Amino acid sequence: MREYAWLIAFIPFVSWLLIAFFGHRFKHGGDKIGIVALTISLVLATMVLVETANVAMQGEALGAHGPALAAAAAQAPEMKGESPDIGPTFDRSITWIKIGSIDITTGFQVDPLTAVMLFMVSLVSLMVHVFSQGYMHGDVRYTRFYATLSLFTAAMLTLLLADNYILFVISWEVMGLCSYLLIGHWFEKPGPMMASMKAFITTRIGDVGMLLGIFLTYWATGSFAFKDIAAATAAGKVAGPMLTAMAVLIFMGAVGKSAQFPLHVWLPDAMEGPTPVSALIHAATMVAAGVYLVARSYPIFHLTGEALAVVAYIGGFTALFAASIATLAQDIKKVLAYSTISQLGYMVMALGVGGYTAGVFHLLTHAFFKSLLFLGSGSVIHALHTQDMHEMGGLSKKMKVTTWTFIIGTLALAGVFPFAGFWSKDEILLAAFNSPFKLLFWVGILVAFMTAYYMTRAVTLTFFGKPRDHHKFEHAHESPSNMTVPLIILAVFATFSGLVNSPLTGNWFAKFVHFGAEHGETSLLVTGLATAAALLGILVGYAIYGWNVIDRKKAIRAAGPLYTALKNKWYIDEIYDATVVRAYMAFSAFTAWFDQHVIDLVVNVVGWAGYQMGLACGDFDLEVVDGAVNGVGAGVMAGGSRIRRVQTGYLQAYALALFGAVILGIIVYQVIGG
Amino acid sequence: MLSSLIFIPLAAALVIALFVPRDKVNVIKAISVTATVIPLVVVGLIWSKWDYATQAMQFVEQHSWIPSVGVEYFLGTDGISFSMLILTAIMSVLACIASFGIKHREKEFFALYLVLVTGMYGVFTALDFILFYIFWELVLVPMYFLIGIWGGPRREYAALKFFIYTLVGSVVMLVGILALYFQSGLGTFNMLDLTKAAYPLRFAWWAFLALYLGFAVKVPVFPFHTWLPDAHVEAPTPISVILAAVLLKMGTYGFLRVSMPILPEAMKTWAPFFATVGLINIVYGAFVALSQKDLKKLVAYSSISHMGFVMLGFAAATPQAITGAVYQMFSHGLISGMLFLLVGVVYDRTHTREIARLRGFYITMPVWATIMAFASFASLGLPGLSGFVAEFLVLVGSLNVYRTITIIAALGIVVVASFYLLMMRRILMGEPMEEWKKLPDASPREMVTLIPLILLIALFGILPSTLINIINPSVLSVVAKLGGS
Amino acid sequence: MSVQMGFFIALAAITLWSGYMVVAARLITHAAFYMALSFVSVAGIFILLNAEFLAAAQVLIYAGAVATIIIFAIMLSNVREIRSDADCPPGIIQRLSLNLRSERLGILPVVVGVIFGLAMAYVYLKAGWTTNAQPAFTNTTASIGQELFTTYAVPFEVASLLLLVAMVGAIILTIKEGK
Amino acid sequence: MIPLTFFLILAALLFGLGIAGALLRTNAIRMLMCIELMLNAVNLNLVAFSHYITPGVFRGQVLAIFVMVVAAAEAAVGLAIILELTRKRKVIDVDRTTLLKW
Repeated sequence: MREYAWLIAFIPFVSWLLIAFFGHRFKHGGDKIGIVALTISLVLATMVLVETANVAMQGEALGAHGPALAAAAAQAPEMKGESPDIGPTFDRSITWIKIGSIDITTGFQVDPLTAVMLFMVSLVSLMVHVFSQGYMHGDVRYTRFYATLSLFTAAMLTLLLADNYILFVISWEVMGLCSYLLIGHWFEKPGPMMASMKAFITTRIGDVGMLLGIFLTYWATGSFAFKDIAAATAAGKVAGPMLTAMAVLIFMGAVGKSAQFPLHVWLPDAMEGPTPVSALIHAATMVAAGVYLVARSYPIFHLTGEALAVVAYIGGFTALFAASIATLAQDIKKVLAYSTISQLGYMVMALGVGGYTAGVFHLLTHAFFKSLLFLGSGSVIHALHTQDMHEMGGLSKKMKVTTWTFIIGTLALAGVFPFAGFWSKDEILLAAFNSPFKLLFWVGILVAFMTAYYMTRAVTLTFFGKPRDHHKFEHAHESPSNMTVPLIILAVFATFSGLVNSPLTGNWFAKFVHFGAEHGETSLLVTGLATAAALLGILVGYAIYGWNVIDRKKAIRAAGPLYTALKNKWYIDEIYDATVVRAYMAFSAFTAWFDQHVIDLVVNVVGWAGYQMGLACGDFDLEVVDGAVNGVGAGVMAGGSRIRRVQTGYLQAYALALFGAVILGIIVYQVIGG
Repeated sequence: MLSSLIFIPLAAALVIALFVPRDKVNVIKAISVTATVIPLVVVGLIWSKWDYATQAMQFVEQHSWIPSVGVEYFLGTDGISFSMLILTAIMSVLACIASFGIKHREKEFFALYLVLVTGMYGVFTALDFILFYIFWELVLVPMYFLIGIWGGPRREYAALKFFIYTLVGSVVMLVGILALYFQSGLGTFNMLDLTKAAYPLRFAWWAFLALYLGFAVKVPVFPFHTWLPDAHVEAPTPISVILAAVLLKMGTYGFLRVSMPILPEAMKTWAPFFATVGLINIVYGAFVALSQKDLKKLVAYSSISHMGFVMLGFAAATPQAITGAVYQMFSHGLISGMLFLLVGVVYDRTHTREIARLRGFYITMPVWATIMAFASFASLGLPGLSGFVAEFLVLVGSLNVYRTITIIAALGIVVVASFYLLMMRRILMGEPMEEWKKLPDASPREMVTLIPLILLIALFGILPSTLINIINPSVLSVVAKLGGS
Repeated sequence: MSVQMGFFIALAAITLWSGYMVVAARLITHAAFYMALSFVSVAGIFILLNAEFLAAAQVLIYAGAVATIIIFAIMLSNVREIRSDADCPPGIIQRLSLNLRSERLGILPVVVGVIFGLAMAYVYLKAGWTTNAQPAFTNTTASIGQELFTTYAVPFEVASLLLLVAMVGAIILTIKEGK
Repeated sequence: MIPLTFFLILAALLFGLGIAGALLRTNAIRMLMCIELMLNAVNLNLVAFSHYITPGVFRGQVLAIFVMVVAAAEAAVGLAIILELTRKRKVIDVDRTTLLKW
């Protein structure tokens, strides 16, 4: 089965072509094509996952590292030459470019990490496809929406299947393009217009770093293929600052795509896109690709402590930073957006502190519950036509399914036993606890508390209490079944997907997806602290927004500048606008001015001088004296059409220049030629 | 084979000029299209017989011409020039079709256009310096008239600037060529033989400078670039297309065919300079483009930026970098040609190129706008399209040689992205303006010129080896001369 | 001083003087006649150089045909020359300065002309010429004819074509409009 | 026996005169005359070379004949242009006819 894995990505690609070129001929704008294609992909992905799991578990049964590796390890027990085991890998590649003896290959591979991600992406994408039928119903660019969604899914799946950085980068950027197109879906409005551009450029900054990192890796290891790079780094071919530079540069790509500080600014704005897009791209899959990148590049990262520290601290800081903004955001999608940033920071932090499995596991569970939350918010927005939580309230009476699934998502995100988030968050905190980064462990606990708090706040404001906007409330209604069914399915996954890495299943997931052998001892202290933080968060949140135990106006006044700073998202956007963007545009304006008024002026003045020389003192009064006087003034003003004045049209001036040149030639020849 | 590439358009030009009455416009157009399609077919035939293994010149034609000074009629093509021939063949047909929009003095236009095509084929096939120089100048003259007669409001200024600039450049180049001729003492203008002579380094440095000035003006390399925006803005659409797609490549082709193989030692001393000006082109061009208010100027400056990658690739002189540079020449030909075609489409309808006056074209002209977005993304180096392969190879190849410069150049990509996105935001997005609401979308004739380019850009982005296998042997021989690995 | 030398000096003097008058003569008609005179004296020099045929051709073509055309042109154009119609000032210096100054280019033309002549003369003097011994008298005209119709047959034909084209061109240019 | 250089210097001076005249005078007909002078100087050179350097071979003289042909053609066309000019623009001064100017 695994040799056909490329079909998983290829089928959505075909569906993109079909929808893009023929979609408008179909009754429903071609949405069914996409759904059918993704269903096939999901089935294939499930088969691939099952097969990979079977192979992996057989290997596990034979020996801790699989038969081949076990044999290799036996030969050279202390050798650095073997990369840590990542489970059974199936790889097929062909030559893409051949330059002399340099062979650049491309192909696909399936290993446990890929297999689980394939399953997750095709599942979430299918849910979003189905959900969008209801949410996007009647949209002017319905077909375009589905076409781009298909292309995005194809790119994301290709990214997961890629066995080398080139294919990875290609699909990475195509995803960026789709994200750009989907954020700008309603391009008539200024918001999406600006947001789409901001998203593309911001991520591109990170991408350039990533590209450079990949190029450095290429020069250091001589290959773009993951397995060759892993072999080369493990053999100790690269070391020291070079390795760190490679890792940090590659990490820049993740910073951009996964919206880590300081390149996080695009993700909240990306909420200008349709909500299903936010669910799929800006919560579950594309933004997680940054985390996937780090996981994929772990053979580079795990050898360099400095780079891992950078990863860990950036992740930790982002988690805390974004969570703090989420506590006061007023727009329901913005709350979820900042929550996404925060959770991505969590995952990045996990990878940084050495919790490979933990990071990937959280990536997986987060995809389920965050897409659930976004789709839930989409359902609410669909009903109310507003995103402002202060205009909501009391919706639990009218939207039962949405409410309950949303609450499940919230509990999962907050990390309450036994929902999915509990298990994955626990793993991350455990990894941090066992690592040298003790500070980050406490940051994690704090973030867990804040997460529970702001989600409780969102749920309370949206679904409970009294309706604050009665007009909107009157028109609210439960969404149609093609929107609620995906919610229910995702809720099931948000509830139970955590169990794959629980004692119930014998930590099956950790045995399946791992990087080398890493098994931290479970710690009741960690679990207890995390759960306590989550419960406390929920309690505080409900106390403030549900029971109204404190006067919020007074609290705001007491918080003062802190409140203002948080409300304004720590002024990051404003700071960027005032410094980077402004300097950038000013520099551009300067270069344009320079080009027109300095370089072109030189050109024109040279032409003008040539004209003066050609004429010598021809018509002394009119041209030279006047010309010199004007030349100083007019030359500075604007060179403009000065050059044309070489062409006086006076026949004799030309002839004079001609003969003068001949004489000059004679003299030069006589002097030099002797 | 190769002679037919040169003489068919030339013969057609003569036929149009001498035998076809000026009011038979359709006949003129039919002849022109035929005379550009036949070379395309010939190029296809050559491709089918192409020997991928050899580094030597293929399809050589060598006849004595002026034996007393050693001038020959010597044509031949290798991977580098053949890729340019493919580009010329494609773009000359498309630009010819695009020229159907020309509405006055068609006879002169098409005759001159075919002479221009002759010159382009000649430059890319000539292996004798004098022949090369003749074709080089032959391109210049029709270009002057094509800009000067059919151009925009400031056409005369632009045409003159273009003419004087490139003329001065090529005269200096001629000095360099003659210097090589006399210094080598071989009594031949044969480019291949001249590579075998040894030149003292001091002489080589100066000869290189002379050639550099000639080629750099054509590329154009900072600070000799200011003719380009003017010429582009004023030229009629098909001529802008040819100018951007093929003419700029003549300069870089000159470096690759003349400067680098004949004066490899001098090239080594010049390489850091190349890298620096390449970097300036990339970053400076992009920043200037960001502030342009005229759509065509923006595209022109983006050309300057992209040609910087070619220079950077030459400087690094690794197989990847030079392959990437040649690939960039090819890919930029397709992409910038396409962008100018697109700008021409909207200019024909609105008679303005001012970015501020255009808005909401996703809604008014959806097909055009989508293709415009495609071309912009291709130009900003979206992976999966041909521009990416080129930039990718150049950057990979250069990183280990000029580390700082390459890193800054890579940041230039962000600037390129930003000005294209800004342009798309302003022109394509937003509510459409009232005055343009009734505009018709791209016509079938325009689609005929655009669709092949879309397909080619995608093809060469996904399967670069189709072209790289052709380029590769010749690039390796250049690299070997430069002493690289 | 041989007789030949004497002839040469005389002819050279006439040539240069009439050449100067072509430039400086007040009336353009006079200039034309001076030009004819200059042509004739050059023909004389040709004879000194054993080129009788050329001398004859010179007289026929230049002094005859070209000079006549020019005089015709002067009469037909009938436009007054601006400069030379000015009153002739007294004093040779003033006259020279009037004659040798251009309105637009000042004295540069004269300077260029003089420098050019001197430079070329200098070049000629410096160059060492290897002259060959004169052969016995040959029939120049016959030999030229021989050359023209054998070795130079193609250029000769081309030249005749050129003349034809020039003739047609001249006719077309001067055809009156409206016919 | 007159030395070759005498002829050459005579030709050079005549040519110089021609240049000076062509540059000095704005009357088109007079310019034409001066150009004829220059051509004469060239012919003089050619014949002198022919006589002194390659005696018995008449290449120089043949070339001179061609020069004459060109001169005649030039005179014919040039004067035709001048006539047309005076007819159309009532001007014979080259200064007044700056068509070549932008």
